Amino acid sequence: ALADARKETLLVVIESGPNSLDIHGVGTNRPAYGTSWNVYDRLMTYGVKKLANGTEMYDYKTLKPELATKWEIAKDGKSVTFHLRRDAKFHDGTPVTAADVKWSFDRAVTVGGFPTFQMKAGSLEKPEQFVVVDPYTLRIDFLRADKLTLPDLAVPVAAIYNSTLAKKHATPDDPWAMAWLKNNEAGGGAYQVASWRPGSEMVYTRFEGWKSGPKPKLKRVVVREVPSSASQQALIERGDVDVAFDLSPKTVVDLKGKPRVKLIGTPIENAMWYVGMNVTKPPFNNVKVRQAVAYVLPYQKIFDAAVYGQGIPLYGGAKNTDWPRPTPYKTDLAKAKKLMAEAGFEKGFATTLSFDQGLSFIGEPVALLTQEALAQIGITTTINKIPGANWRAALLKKDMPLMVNTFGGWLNYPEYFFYWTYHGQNAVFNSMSYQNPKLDKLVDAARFETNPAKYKKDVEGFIKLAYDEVPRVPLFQPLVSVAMQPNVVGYRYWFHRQLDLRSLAKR
Amino acid sequence: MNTRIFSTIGSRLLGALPSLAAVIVVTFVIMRLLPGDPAAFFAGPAASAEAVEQIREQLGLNRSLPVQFWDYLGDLAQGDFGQSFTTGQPVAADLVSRLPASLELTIVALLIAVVLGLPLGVLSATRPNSWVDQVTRLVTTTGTCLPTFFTGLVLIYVFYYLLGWSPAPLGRLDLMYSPPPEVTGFYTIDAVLAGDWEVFRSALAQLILPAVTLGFFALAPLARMTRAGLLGVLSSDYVRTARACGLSSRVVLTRYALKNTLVPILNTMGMVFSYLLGINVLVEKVFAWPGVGSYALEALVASDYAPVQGFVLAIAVLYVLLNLSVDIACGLVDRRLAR
Amino acid sequence: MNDEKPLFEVTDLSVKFHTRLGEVAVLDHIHLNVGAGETVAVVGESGSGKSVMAFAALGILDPAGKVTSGSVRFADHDLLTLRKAALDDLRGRELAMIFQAPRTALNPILPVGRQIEDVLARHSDLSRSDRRDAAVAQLASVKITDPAKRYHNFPYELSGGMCQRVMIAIALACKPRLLIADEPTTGLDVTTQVVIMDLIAELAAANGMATLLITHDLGLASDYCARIAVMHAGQILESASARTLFKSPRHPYTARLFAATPRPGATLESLTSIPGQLPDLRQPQPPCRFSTRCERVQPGCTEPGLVLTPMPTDSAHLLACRNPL
Amino acid sequence: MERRELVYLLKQNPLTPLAIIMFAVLVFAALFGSVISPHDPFASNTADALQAPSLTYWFGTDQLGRDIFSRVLVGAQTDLGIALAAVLLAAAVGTFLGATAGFYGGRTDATIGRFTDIVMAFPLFVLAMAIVAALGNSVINVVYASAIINMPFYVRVVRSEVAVLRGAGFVEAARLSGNRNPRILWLHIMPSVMPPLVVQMSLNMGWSMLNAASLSFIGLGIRPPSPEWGIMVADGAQYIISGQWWVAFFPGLALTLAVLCFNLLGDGLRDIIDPRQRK
Amino acid sequence: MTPLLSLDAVHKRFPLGEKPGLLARAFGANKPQSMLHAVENVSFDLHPGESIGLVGESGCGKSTLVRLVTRLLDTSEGRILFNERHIGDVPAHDFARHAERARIQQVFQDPTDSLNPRFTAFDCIADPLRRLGATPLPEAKPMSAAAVKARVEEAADQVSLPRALLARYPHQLSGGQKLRVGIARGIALKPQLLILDEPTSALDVSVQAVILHLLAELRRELGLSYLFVSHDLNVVRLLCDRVMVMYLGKIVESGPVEAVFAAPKHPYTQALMAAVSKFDPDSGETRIRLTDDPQSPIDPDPHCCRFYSRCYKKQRACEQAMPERDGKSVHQVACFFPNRLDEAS
Ligand SMILES: Nc1ncnc2c1ncn2[C@@H]1O[C@H](COP(=O)(O)OP(=O)(O)OP(=O)(O)O)[C@@H](O)[C@H]1O
Ligand SMILES: Nc1ncnc2c1ncn2[C@@H]1O[C@H](COP(=O)(O)OP(=O)(O)OP(=O)(O)O)[C@@H](O)[C@H]1O
Ligand SMILES: [Mg+2]
Ligand SMILES: [Mg+2]
Repeated sequence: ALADARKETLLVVIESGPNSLDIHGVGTNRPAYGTSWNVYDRLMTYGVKKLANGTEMYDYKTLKPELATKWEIAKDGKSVTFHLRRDAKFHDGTPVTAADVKWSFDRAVTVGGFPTFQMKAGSLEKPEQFVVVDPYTLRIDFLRADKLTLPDLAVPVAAIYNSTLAKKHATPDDPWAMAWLKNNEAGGGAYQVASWRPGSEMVYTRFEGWKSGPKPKLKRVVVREVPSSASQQALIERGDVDVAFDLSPKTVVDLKGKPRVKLIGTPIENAMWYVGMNVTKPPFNNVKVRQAVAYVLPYQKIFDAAVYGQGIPLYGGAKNTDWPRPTPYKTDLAKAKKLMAEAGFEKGFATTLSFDQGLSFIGEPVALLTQEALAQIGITTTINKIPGANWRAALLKKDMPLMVNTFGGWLNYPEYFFYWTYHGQNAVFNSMSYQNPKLDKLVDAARFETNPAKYKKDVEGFIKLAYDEVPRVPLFQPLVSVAMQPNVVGYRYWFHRQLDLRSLAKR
Repeated sequence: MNTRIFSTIGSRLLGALPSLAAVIVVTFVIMRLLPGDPAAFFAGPAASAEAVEQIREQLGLNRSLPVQFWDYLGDLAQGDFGQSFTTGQPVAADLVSRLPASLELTIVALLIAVVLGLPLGVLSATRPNSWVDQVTRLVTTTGTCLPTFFTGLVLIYVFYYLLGWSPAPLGRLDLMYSPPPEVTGFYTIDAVLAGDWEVFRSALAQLILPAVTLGFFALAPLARMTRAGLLGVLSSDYVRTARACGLSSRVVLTRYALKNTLVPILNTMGMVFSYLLGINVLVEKVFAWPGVGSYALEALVASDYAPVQGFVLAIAVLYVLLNLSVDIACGLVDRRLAR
Repeated sequence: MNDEKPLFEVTDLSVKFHTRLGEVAVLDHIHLNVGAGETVAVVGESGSGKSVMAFAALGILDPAGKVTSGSVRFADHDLLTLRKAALDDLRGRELAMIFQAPRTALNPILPVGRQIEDVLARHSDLSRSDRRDAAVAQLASVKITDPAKRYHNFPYELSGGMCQRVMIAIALACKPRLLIADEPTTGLDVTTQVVIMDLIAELAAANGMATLLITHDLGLASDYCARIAVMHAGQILESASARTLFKSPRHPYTARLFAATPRPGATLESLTSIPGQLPDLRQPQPPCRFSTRCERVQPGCTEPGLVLTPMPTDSAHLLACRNPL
Repeated sequence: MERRELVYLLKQNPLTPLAIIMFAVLVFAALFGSVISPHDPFASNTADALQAPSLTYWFGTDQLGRDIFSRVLVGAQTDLGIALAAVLLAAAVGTFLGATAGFYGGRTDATIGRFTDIVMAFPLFVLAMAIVAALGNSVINVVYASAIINMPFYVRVVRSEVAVLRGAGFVEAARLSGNRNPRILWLHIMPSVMPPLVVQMSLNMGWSMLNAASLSFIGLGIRPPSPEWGIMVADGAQYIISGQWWVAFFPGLALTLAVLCFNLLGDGLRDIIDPRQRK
Repeated sequence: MTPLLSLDAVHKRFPLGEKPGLLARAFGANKPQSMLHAVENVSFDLHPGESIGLVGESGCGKSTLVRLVTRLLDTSEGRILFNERHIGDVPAHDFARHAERARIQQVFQDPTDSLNPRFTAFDCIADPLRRLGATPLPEAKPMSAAAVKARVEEAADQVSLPRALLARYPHQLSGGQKLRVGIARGIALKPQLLILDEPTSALDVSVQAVILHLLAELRRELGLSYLFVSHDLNVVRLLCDRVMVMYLGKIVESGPVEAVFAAPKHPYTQALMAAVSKFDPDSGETRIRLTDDPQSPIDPDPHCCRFYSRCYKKQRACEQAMPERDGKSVHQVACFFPNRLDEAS
């Protein structure tokens, strides 16, 4: 019995698990996106494409039906109408209706925080935008033409909740049942939460009544939290677990060539590790100093030692026009020294180099090598390792002069990335506090540009600006890596970087 | 007699209240000193400054410290320890589910230490300065000198990775089993109560390496205290009296010597136990043990006030109870101490 | 008494201690005997080795101590070569001992009655309840009031005098033939001292028990003992009946000791002291260890071969001196 | 103490001379580690990353190709320095409090006793974690944290010693000689408390080192790139399973031996000071 | 002649156990605190050059009385006059700097315990000189180092302590030598009153004899007054002019040594005398033995004779009133039936 159960059960280890079952909740963490993804359905989902190496990955260019069987954009281009699947049911058996969809979207745009922000990225801002036409038809009115509107309805935040069930647990103080949904699911997705012990384990079982896609192969999935990467490695190597997800680069290197382990690494779209310089903190307001830093960084050493070559270099000149794209910079001490001299800092200066302790596996070697390299041009640095929550606060405060950090945008568009990281609106992720009206104009233009040629010109324009002024020096594009037993198939990379259990199977 | 014991216990508990109150205050203050900003954490990665402010208000973090403290006390009085940001659960629930894990680990570790440490101590004390004594001393002392995180890693490497004798360091149970119905929260005991031997075996197998890691650390104080105490007692006048009366070696060793050494041993056990509860953090981290230590560590790193406050308070209460039981046990052994 | 073999006989006993500073010859060829029913005192200054002698005889020497010569005979047994089990059979039953500090000599965490019972359990086949009755009776026999209640008391609940009575009760629980009392009254008040000594004497007489009283109090020895042996730095220097010793001590040390002891009727002027101090036993010692302090020392005193020998005039008067008074 | 007595004691307990030798090595490494280290402990050399122990790299190299032997050697200074500073601080404050409590008794004693009770009511390691987290990762804060959690032990040791000595005859004698309380406490009593205090300090050195290293292990220690044994073990932890055991092993071993050295030294000192403890 | 030291109805009571805490008091535990009556209603005069012996059993309050006189303890009641100055009301912790501090010195019971193990013999003797060496206090300058050294050596000579031993630490000295250091310290300041609390009880008879001679000689030469505490009646008789017998905090009999020894009047004194060895194996058995345990000194019945439980002559009257010493005669006794020796059992 144990062996049979083993066949239909998938054992997954991850570093840490969800802190909520409700992606709309306050303070919900990343792993919770994965839970939401598998437990809730959305109206649409993205297509899938095969990569050159044979692995599958979502295709951000195509949208496929999930709860909605079809949708049409109004002639005037001012709204979209969704037709819901008639046989879809929530886990408790309640049919899925347009009212549920509206309730869910209303909730997302009202509760504030991350869901509201994410909806806003697709110009979905007000409950009035969501109109129930009939029980199985829903119209969404556009506030403005935004090519992100439809894609934004396929991200985890746009999950559809069982409003009947949720409302039962709503209170006047808590009209959106935030408290209840945090620990209870009200979804209709392919998997149900069988048990959840926060901080240690989540067990999913297949929802047999799922209609929004092909029936998943796995009956039961156990996701265990194992913080130690060494243990993760040992477990997968010894065959004790089926999947180890989101591995550290070192683990990947060590697992490479092990016969019993299958490894898949997918570059994380729209993401990069970088060294950022706060342009409001002299002397980093001096572009020559920034360029000097860009020229002195030991890119290859960093790439080898910090991620063991697990990634895509973002330095030494571009070979194509993809985004993210390598910078023209490469290690050149003489040039760096010259730039420092030109900037009037031959003697160098002292500053602090910060990074997030939570990411120290990669951040620390990068910081150490950066520190060592900067010392060559007279910049002496004190390394400041900032624990998780403080990191958030420090980013918000924007007072770190020099940092090693990573950022990735969900929606795979360069202007989306630049909007958050370089734009003068000075979002948190513009950790360099960089402001350049010229760049802002280009980014804003690209966002709503429909003409491909013009769009391309805008994109090239802001990339060039950003790379010339180098407030942030891109280092490399990281991978999300998964290791599995050879008999596990159906792994798919998703932009949210969580496991899609629905496609996984054991042979 | 009985009423006296109750009144003693009562007055001890009353006497611990000021300490507990101070613990509450100090923890509260230290937590507010943390540089992190829970509102920023709560608000999510992309929040604007206003959004963070809004959250701050929601959480009541914009109020003055005394007011926050008063609110906290009010919540505490109702048994509400607050919410953890990291797990998203009420702290009380988290503690209830995780405390047994830590306790089970610590108790088993202590058992291992006692089962090994006491005989070693007796062995040393009955052959002072012999090579047996020296070797025992060196081994046990080395035990306390090994950083637990280091021992744990080495044990995993050897017994799991190289030899494959022990199960994966994955917490309290093999992934294939689900926990037994909860009675005590101790998986081994609950499994026995449920008659589920497979789960019992798995739970026990999972316990061994972390418990040995901790237990090895606790070995030295126990062995040492046994040795020192026993040496003292063995050279005492009353043991000499017992010998002069022709009492057999066994009776002398147990009834006269060991029993008199019990008080310092019990005290050491209490101390070791409380110390182990504290350094559980490290072992739990290495062995992915879902206990309160790793819970508190994560919360601390995340500036998550409530879990840390709750944890410290829970441990402080535990210490009070522990010390009380040690004192009662000592009082039972040596009536002079009960007065 | 001279014809038959004495009950307890220490012959040529030497004990060395291994210490941080090297070997210490604590006992040097000790001879001593106690006849059945007899009461003998060993007197000597602190550190002269009185307790060590008793411990060596009973096999309860500290592990650092070693018997290097001699034998200890009790009735028909050689105590030093006896197997442990056999020795344990004797100790507490035939041979008993009372220690100096009564409070520390009792197990602090066991009710005193139980401590008596433990001895009874070891040496008799009384049933549990009989043992208990016997223990209570034993407490009564040492004149402890309300023995049934005292049975449950812990040593810390008793006064020093009472603890000493309990010690006596334990020692005499099996009606031994020989009692070694090692300074049984030091640390007690003078008024209590005499009461305890009376009690021991009374019980000894009633049981026909031989008693070896170890003390540094000459007065006590003279009040309670028929015979006294004088010990100095691990050697017995003189041994005689109390009367003889008081009237005509022959060893210079004995005489000096008497002269140094404040006695009723003595004046300050008549009080004289003994020159020098106890020798440092870590250093090699001359055959007569008193010779370094003795004003009657003569060249012959440093020659080896000094033994305790009977005086020609009185065979019960033994002396180890080459130049007696 | 006479010389032959000392020799005898050292012979009796062969672990003490061993500890003394280890102590000498440790102090030497702490003082001259940076001078004698064969490689620059800070210099990265990614070409030689994660090399196994060899003749060039005696203890191998780490992720950045830094020589672990040199780092272990130089780490001695950090670890020893932190522990020493923490112990001295804890001993100074703890002694003051303990001596005051033990000597004056009464309300002073009760107040100080309550204070130590409060510290002891915390899970000590977690308290240290919280202190470092609150004050920030830095050497001095690790020292403070270590000192605070060590302090109660000194308070207790000193308090009990002083409380016993307070009743000693020589204290009354000192009073009759016209000494007033502070003088009696600090000049008459304290010298006798020094030996147990030194023993306690030696034992605590080991404990403090473990503490500092443990804090580093969970990421609340001192900042990189300072070589510190705990951090090195923590960094090396991820390499153990992949077979690069040396990254964690050698610093861990150094830490263990250093702690062992102080423990044995403390034991040895206790033997020498208090012969009754061992027969 | 005015007395050097005069005690007038001195009491010392020690509170027992912890004071009831705030909580306990709040909850109404207002049981009065138990008091241990260590010294009760003690009055006596000590004249210059006189030597008084104080005997009594362990725990009867001898040391407490001594500590009251040396002003290490505060009295609960009563007056202590020294040189006609009332020194009893100076708080003990301030007495260290009192003008009379140097005049009252003590030799302690345990020579080992009373010497600081970390001080050399020289430092032990020099300590009082350095603190109190210059008179009058507080204006005067402390004694110079040379003067201290001279005085220490002089004191060492006076107690026949070889000067070579001055550099040694206590553990390097024998018991007798340690006691000499203690005596030298006691006389270093040239006090008027030297209190000796069982000075020889830790010593062997051979050493004791020397010390007794030394003490007698010092008294003669320096004109000291002694308050000599001992439990050995034979020693008291040798060294003292008068003797006081203490029982459970009360002086039950006092008088000239010869008078008390020849005809003890209090039953306790009689028992004490009877316990003294006659050093004569042939002496007859005329012994009074105390039965039963002493009463508790804690909250004693103020109307019952303290010796009641052990007394062989006890009567109803003894239970109803506390006998006090009559103030007139030189030989005083606190007993209602001092002359009924015939009733001995
Ligand atoms: N365990 C031991 N180790 C070393 N020396 C010892 C030991 N026990 C006793 N001695 C030494 O043996 C000598 C005699 O000691 P013992 O106790 O027999 O003296 P005593 O005559 O009984 O003295 P007291 O009257 O003080 O009891 C002393 O010098 C003592 O130091
Ligand atoms: N500081 C104190 N607090 C409470 N009780 C005390 C204190 N000092 C002494 N006592 C008590 O006072 C009584 C008298 O003690 P004291 O030391 O004066 O007796 P003593 O006659 O000197 O006895 P010994 O002969 O044993 O030295 C004893 O019962 C003792 O327990
Ligand atoms: Mg003895
Ligand atoms: Mg006294």
